[in-house]
Amino acid sequence: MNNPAKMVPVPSRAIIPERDLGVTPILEVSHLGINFGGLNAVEDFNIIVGRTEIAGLIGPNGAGKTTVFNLLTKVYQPTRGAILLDGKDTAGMSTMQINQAGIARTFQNIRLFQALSVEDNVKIGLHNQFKYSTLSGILRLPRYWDAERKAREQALELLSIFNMERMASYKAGSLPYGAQRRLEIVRALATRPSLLLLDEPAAGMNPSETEALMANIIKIRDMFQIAIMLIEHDMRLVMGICEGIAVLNYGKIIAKGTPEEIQANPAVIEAYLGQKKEA
Amino acid sequence: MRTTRLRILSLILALGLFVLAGCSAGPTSTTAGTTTAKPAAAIKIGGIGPLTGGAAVYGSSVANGAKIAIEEVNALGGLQFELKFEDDEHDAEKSVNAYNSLKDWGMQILCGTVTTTPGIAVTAESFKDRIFTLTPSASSTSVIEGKDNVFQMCFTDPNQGIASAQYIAENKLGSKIAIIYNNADAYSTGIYEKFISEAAGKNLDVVSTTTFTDDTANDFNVQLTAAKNGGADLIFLPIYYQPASLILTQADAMGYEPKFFGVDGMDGILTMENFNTELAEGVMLLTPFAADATDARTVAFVAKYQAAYNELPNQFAADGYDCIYAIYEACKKAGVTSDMDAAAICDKLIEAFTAADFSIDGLTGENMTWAATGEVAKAPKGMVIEDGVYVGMQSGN
Amino acid sequence: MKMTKPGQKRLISNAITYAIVIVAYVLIQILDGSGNLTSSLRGQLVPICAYIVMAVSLNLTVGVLGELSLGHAGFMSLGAFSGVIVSLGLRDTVSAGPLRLLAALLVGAVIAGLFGFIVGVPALRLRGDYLAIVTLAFGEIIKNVINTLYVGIGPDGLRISMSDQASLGLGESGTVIMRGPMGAVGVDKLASFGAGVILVLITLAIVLNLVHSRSGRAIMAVRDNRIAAESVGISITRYKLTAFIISAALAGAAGALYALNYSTVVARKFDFNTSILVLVFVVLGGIGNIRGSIIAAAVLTVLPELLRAFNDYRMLAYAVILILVMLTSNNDRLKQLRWRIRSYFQHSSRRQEAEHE
Amino acid sequence: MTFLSYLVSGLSLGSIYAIIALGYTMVYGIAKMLNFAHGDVIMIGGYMSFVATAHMGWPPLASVLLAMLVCTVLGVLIEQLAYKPLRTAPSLAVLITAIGVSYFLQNAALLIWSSNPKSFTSVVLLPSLKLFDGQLTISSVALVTILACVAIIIGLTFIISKTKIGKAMRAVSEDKEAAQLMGINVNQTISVTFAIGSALAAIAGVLLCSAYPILSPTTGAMPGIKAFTAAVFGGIGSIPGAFWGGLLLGLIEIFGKAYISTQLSDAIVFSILILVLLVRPTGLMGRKISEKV
Repeated sequence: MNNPAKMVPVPSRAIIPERDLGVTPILEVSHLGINFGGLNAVEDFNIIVGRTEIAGLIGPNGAGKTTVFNLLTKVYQPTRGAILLDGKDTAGMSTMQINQAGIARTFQNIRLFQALSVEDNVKIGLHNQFKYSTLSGILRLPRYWDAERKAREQALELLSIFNMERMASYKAGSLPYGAQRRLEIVRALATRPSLLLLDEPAAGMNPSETEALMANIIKIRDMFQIAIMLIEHDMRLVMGICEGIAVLNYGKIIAKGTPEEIQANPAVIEAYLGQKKEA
Repeated sequence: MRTTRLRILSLILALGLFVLAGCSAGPTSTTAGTTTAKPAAAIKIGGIGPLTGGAAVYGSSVANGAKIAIEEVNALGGLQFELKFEDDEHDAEKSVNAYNSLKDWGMQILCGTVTTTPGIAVTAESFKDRIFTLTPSASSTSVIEGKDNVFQMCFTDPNQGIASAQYIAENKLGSKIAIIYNNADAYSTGIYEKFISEAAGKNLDVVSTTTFTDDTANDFNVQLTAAKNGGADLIFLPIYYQPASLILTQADAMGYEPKFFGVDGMDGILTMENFNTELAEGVMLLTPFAADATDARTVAFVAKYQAAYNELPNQFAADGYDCIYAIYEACKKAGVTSDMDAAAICDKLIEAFTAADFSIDGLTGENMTWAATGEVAKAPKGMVIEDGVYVGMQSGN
Repeated sequence: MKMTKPGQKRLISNAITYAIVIVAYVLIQILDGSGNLTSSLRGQLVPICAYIVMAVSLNLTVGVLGELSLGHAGFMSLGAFSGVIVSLGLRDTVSAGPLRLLAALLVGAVIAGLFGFIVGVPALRLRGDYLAIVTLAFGEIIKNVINTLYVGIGPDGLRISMSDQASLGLGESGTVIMRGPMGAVGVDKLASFGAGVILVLITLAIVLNLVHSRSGRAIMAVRDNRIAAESVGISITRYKLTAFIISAALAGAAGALYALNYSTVVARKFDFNTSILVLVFVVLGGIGNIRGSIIAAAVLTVLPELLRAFNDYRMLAYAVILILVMLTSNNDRLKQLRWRIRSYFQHSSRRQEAEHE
Repeated sequence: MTFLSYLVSGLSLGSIYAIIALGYTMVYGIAKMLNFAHGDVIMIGGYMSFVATAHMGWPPLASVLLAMLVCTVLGVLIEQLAYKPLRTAPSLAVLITAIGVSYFLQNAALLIWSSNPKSFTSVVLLPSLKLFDGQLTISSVALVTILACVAIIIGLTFIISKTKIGKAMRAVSEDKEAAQLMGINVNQTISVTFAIGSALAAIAGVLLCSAYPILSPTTGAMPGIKAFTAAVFGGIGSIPGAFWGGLLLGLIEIFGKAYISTQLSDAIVFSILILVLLVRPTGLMGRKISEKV
């Protein structure tokens, strides 16, 4: 937000930050669509996200934003279209394989492992980072001790991004709402994604918490050099940190551009105002 | 929440132990119903059988029959007996538990178990502990096999199978035979196996063999239709009387009227409360006991049993009754006294039971004698149901 | 104020669990040695161990994986009968009892584990009560099939028939091991309390180590939130199967231990009621609470024996106790009261902690 | 001809399963609990009818009414004493309590009526129906059972879809809290459901004992498990599901015995059940559970 990135146009009428030029974009989505029993929930969705871009996906309620995330992570299998992750086609992959391929996400309705501790939640995120077999775990072979020690160190380090290492032993379900959202981000980060999808990360946070979150999202991008795509209703956050923004309404993209462009776009204003009228 | 639950559990355990301690601390554990206590110097007889669960009827009958015998014996004023009858739910584990708890009580002679599978498990223990065991109704040979101190009051299953086949063949009761047996029941399967091999030797034509289990003992249409389509004129039912009563009812509803031939498990069908005895008209069975027999011993027993329990006794009750008398006679003969330990009593009773001149006249047979294997020798009575009562069948030999 | 690390807390908690088992073992040995152990209790020691293993292993499915199983006794049955076959099959070649017991336990575990895999496959597609009914069905199928099985050992190895004993064609030299509904007869009593305690400790080690390892966390992740687990790259298939197989294998070992404690074992023993009995242990001990399973299994196995004093009212009393325990431990008002008392005592320490934050 | 006779047997057995399964499924739909004591309520129903006809000399129909009355009261009583306090408890806790109630009823019956089995006099006194020159005999009990089952399913469907209490039941089954906010008395609705379910259990008990006239304290156990299976088979919570599940289970059981093996009849029934569930993971009529992400 301090020095906005220079956005440059790329094929398919998309833009990415100039610094990400020259390398394969992390995400290239073309003609993505799904219908639920005849209803086109998402239609002809196209987007390109640069390797270190912070992208925003906005739109009124029910526009299909979360459905896009579910399609990207294969919670739903798309009816049409292609998703290229780091230039590779993801057709036929499962949610689990998508994560291993590099996409991690948080959920609009928080999905933590409520009964487990904060530390264990992060360690579960580290599942594919520090591997050892079930047998080594049961027999407590040296591999177990080694991996567990590393996992713990890594977990605490990740938690420290949000200053949460002190809460490591708390039960995830007992955390306040904001902390639960932050923990979900840490858990997603633990899977070492190259693309992080955040579904309404600021929901339920107060202005000062949101402020801190914005700083942290940028910090995460800089630290891990990853792309972040977020769904958010808080326009201050979206306009403050997103470099490219796509606006979705009725399952279709109605506008794409930099924050400035989006703010000036009449179609966007109408979509939001129209929605306000309905409400 | 969890911890509270555990605390409650521990509390129950503590309470239970307290109750237990309280009971065993008493001079004689005269705890209600199942213990028939007598003043000191009584020989302690333990009984084991199912008093709860699906097989409860057999255990309760044995316990009731045995109690009547104990009262009679004690009233004679000679040897005194004390009976404690424990529940085993027709389960080997619970049966061994019951056996051990009887051992703690000071059991000197075991009258049990009522059913076969628990019997095999318990006799393995009583053989090791040298406690004399007379089982009223655990009829498998495995119960007595290789155990010199275990004796049976009932026929063994193989014997019943062989005797049934012989009886049917010799009396030419049927030319085409169908069999319906319980393939989840050791007793039923045991009889069936011997019957079928004996039947082959006797040139009996078995036209259909169908089974059921305790879980499917409701609809017998399929089994009966198979028998009917095979042209069977006699159906052999080596099963207990409860499913047999269903088979008779359903055959009647089908309008199918073959002869039915049962084994001792069939006994009880006439005395089942509310049973329409017309359905059992003409049913034949080999049984050692009939509740409406007219001999003085049976009449007296039935009267006492009815007075005490408001039910007619079945074969199991008679077995329980006879067991106590057999033990009584053997104790008298061998000079067993209540101050002997179980092992000493065991040796004496084995000797008495296998002695050439030892024989018992009981409800379930005259002149019953025992082989060293533990098997009883008595003549099965062929009975046929006529006008709702057993009538002795004319034997061909 | 120094916070206890979660690892430390866990270590202490696990140590207490092991200690309970070991102390109980030592205590009983002392009682036995001094002649104060009743025959009744002595006779129940091995089944108690078997039921503890059953309860702990079922807790892995119900508590850790979060799937209801109504057919756990089916695995016990498989372990029991394969264990018996192995122990009798080795009678002539291996003379050492403990060795045969070990072989029986291992084979019982492997066979049951194999079937755990088979049952686990439908479990991947089904959830909740639908999975529960599949496990129930599995238990009933096992019972039904074993009731029709005749197995014998002849000079040329194992023979199996589904019609009758005669069709095994064993002749004089062979021994019949399983006789349909009569089950296995003439089983050698190889099981002992010591062996049982060792099996309990091994089971505890397996389950506790599993729970606190990468795979265990993955299993719990699947339980708590299937979609989130997938989203962090966890294979639902793999970890559901892992839990099912380990749970089944332990139940198989418990079955072998149980069977080798009696001279006979029948398929009917391992029916729906036994599955339910073990489930009662798990629920009463606390779902997911391993130590609770141990205590509940022990107490509830001994309880019906203690209730023998009630004679005819024994099982009625058992039922009433069961209902009352469930009602009191889940009573909202009691829970609130407890919570208030606890929070009253913890109030001061909480405040201190808060000040440090 | 034999096929037809098996068909009738299967339908009759299936109808009994269906009536019991309806009780399971209704209670499950509303209270989200598996009432494992349901099978034992059936047994109590059987005993009540038996006591009324054999001991008190009542006419069969009056005995059925008595059985229904007693079972209804019993069902509501069980619900109030044992299940209601656990409304907020985990579902497994309620399951175990239900099992406790089941043990209790069985053992109470054992103490009251002894373990000696009773022979039940069928409440249907009509003669068997003979068709095709006596080649096919259909027992009147089988016919009455099938007809009763059909009548019950029609009646229940009517109650659920048309009456006020039916609407309340549907609302509670969808969302307890929302129903409460809409002014529906949830507790009362659950009680009514238990009452209806238990009355059905009484009818099932009388029909079961009429068709297979033997009565002991464990009479209800196995039909209870089978009917529970049928309810899940059809899709637990679904009323038409319980109906079809029950019928199919009865048919599979009889046809399995007739054309495959009597020895393995249970294994056959349960294997088919597993196969069907693999193809339809939520039963024949069950609603697909989809999670909102």
